[in-house]
Amino acid sequence: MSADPPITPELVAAHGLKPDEYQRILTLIGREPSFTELGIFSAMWNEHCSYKSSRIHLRKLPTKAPWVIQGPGENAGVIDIGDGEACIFKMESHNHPSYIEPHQGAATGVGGILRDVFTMGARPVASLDLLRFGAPEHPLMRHLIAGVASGIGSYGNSFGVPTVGGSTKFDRRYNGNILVNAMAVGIARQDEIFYAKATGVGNPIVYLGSKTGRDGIHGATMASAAFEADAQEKRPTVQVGDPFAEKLLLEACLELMKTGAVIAIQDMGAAGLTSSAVEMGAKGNLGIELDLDAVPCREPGMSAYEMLLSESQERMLMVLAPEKAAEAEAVFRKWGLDFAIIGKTTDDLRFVIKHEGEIKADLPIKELGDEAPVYDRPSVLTPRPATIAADTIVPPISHGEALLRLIGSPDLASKLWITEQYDSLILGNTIQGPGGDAALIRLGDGPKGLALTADVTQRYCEADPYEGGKQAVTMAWRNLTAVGALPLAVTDNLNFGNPENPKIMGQFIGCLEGIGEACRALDFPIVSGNVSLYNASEGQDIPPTPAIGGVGLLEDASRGATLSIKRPGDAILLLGE
Amino acid sequence: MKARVTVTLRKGILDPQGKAIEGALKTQGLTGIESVRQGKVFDIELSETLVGTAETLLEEACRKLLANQVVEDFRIEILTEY
Amino acid sequence: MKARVTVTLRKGILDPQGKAIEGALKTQGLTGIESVRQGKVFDIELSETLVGTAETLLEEACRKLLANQVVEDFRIEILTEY
Amino acid sequence: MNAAVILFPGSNRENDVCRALEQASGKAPARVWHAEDYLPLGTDLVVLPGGFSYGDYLRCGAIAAQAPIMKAVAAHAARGGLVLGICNGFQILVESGLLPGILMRNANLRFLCRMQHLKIERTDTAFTSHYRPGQVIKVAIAHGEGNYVADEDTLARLEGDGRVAFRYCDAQGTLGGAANPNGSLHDIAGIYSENFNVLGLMPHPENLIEPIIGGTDGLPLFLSLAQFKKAA
Ligand SMILES: Nc1ncnc2c1ncn2[C@@H]1O[C@H](COP(=O)(O)OP(=O)(O)O)[C@@H](O)[C@H]1O
Repeated sequence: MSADPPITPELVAAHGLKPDEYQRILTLIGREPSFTELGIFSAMWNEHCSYKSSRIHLRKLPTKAPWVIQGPGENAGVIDIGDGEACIFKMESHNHPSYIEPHQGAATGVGGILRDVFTMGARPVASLDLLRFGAPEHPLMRHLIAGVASGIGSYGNSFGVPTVGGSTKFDRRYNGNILVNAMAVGIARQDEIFYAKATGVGNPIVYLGSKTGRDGIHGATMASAAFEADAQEKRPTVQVGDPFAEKLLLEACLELMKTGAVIAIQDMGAAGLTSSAVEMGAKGNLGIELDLDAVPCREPGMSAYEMLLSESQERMLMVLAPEKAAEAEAVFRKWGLDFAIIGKTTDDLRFVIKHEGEIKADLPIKELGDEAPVYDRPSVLTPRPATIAADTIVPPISHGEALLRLIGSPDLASKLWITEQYDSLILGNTIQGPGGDAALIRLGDGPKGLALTADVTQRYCEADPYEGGKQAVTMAWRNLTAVGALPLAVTDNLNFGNPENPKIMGQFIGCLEGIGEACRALDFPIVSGNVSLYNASEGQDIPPTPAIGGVGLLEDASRGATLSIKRPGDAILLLGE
Repeated sequence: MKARVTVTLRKGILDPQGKAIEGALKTQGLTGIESVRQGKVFDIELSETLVGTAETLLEEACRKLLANQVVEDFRIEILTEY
Repeated sequence: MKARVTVTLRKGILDPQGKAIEGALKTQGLTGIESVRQGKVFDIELSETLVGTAETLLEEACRKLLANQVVEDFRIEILTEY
Repeated sequence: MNAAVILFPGSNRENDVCRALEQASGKAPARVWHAEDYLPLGTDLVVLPGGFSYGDYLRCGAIAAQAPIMKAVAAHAARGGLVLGICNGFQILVESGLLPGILMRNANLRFLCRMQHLKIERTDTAFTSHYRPGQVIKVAIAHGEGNYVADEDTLARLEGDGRVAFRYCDAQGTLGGAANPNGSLHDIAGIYSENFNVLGLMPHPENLIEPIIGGTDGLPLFLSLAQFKKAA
């Protein structure tokens, strides 16, 4: 085993930590961090985990309503849908991985969001996806579109959840940075919801699922690997999805949850073992001690650093009731999944990592999350565009030509080529799949149903972030009401460019204000979501794209309205202005 | 001319297929099998008669279509018997 | 010991995957490619050290699982470097 | 009718087919784990449900075909017991040799989920007695590897014995062309065993059993099965 590299300013920079952020680490722990600790900080304090650029703005969103059981902050949001049942849902992005390897990137995006939902005890009943591609004629685009569609399809189809809706649009400003946002929706009994908060000192921490490999260890390893002889071998690798393992994980988790063995559970998503363990401990006001020698590994010779930062898929972390550990293990063996006790909860509020007889990290667990930097980044609000009086515009082309162009535009073209690759019918509850205003599914044997939608019009958000944000929410609301549902709550995925650019920050703030305003006016709270910043390539930022996922309830799904005209002679009414 | 292109997963990349097959072989009682990784072969007939040109052509085919170089490696063999 | 098992479609059996790849290569302008047939390789690590025993084991693996002999043939190679 | 639905790791349409069986027969089927050696006593019908057993890695259905329970299923079929394999279940049946041929990747290499018309080839079997002769039905398909391939002799035998159960067609019943979604030879969507007690098909009749979900053209298959045993 090679020794850990020394901590240099270059190494710190390669971990995405700014000099003042590193200073903050020094002050916090009163010494130089070890290499492993540096990796932990970089994972916990990057934009993805810490929300450092967006946190102060997100606080302004409305997240409460009498029917909200759990708002943002857990794996997914939870709402009351009556009869003791809860709907659990969330949306998440996998933009960058999908550009590097579209099939696996999109597939693992779907896998990740499904895990978020079933981690909380829900059985997934539907998924949706929002896609933004570049210009169809861009040389890479065919490959990206085909790969993303097959990736989403293959994961959801094999896992066994119907993909019932979404949205696909094209704009050349996504040429270098496509968007792949996936939304998952599940159902659980309200008294059988599981959370990430650990309780009890000395309880076993259990690792479940697939083995850990060197998957998706972030770019920092590349730099650090230069210190090792076999750098080439250890270059960060793409995460590969295994929907089969995920399906087994789902069934095993739901079976285990019924036994009462699970105290806390968290899926290993971004920043894998590190963020899941820290989160469980910090939420429960407990320390966590892990012994990495017990972690099931796919490859020999993995370092503590690699195990802590690996983003291998289809893995979970649980705190178990000690007396039920054997029963839990039996369930996991039945499903052919790895199961290992890799640590315990402690009362000292430290995050301690042991590996090969050494202490590789010893950090204050709460501060890892709470003391992450928070930025109020400079912003320049997008100026309100002047109102244009319609009668002052000379039509540039004839109506006929305009109609032809509209029909021929990729945005309006049929998306069947994509959606036919998704199993939208499995579970036998899909009343309206892809192709309607909102998807419509029946819950169990009925009569209740859910309406689901995911969309945004980035063109509006770019022209006027505030109005565009409002429009995105009201569109979701209208889509849900159009199928006959009562809109209940929202999940969002805020895709923006580089937040260090004040104009982009202005777009972000503008959109959020619009979204918040519309949600408040409509009593349509935001219960979960995700922020994806730095969507830019070669200096080109994407248009502001705050995806809105909406969920609505129908007391009687058979009363739902679908898009198709039912018979000749029916009257057509136009409502509204 | 005949050629065979073999495409295999890069080292370290998860191979769910290989893993499932490995598990199945083990439960079938085939002890002695430690690990399995799955790849693809393409048996290709070419109208080309120059080995050098054929190799260039196949390399292009691999880069464009047959292999996904983010996760896969490829190897080209010209099978002389033609 | 390391071994490679190659499974290919029998002659005369339709290969939609090969056909589609062949078509795609042709539309990519890779002239000179006449036909493509796709097969699978399995790279297998064995704890066995006797070549003969390993071959018997692998043959059983092929018959039981790796190849569907209705439509596929298989070939076993022991890669000596172990 | 006593039905047993086999669960393999990766099965995912077992609830769909259980619902259809229960709706048709009034009786919930038994669920049998693949690692079992025996079927429940008195089983009339074995169902291999849709899904991605073992991820459909290697060849679809190949690993599941080796499961312990499959010996019992083969014995049940040999005794004349009814076996229904839907989608992945069909793939498992051909991989285990209970039906001839093989299911290969769809001709366009893509997974395809859509509504599909089928022509019912005969109505004198345990599976189709509730359909009208020559009836064209609309059911769902959802598969990536449903391209039925067999050698000439096998195809000739299947045709000669009248063992093709369903063929892909358009709404008017015209076979082939664009109506064939996956390139299957002879537009085959499902076939019977020699004694007509084993049926494998790619489409999902279990997803078309209620008007609210898009139609009821799948229901007669389950009604046929339910009443076949009641009559016997
Ligand atoms: N990626 C996708 N996944 C699932 N459904 C999709 C996807 N893209 C589009 N759809 C479905 O196809 C229909 C048309 O979508 P789209 O072309 O994006 O237009 P719009 O958002 O204006 O309805 C919608 O009903 C949507 O649910």
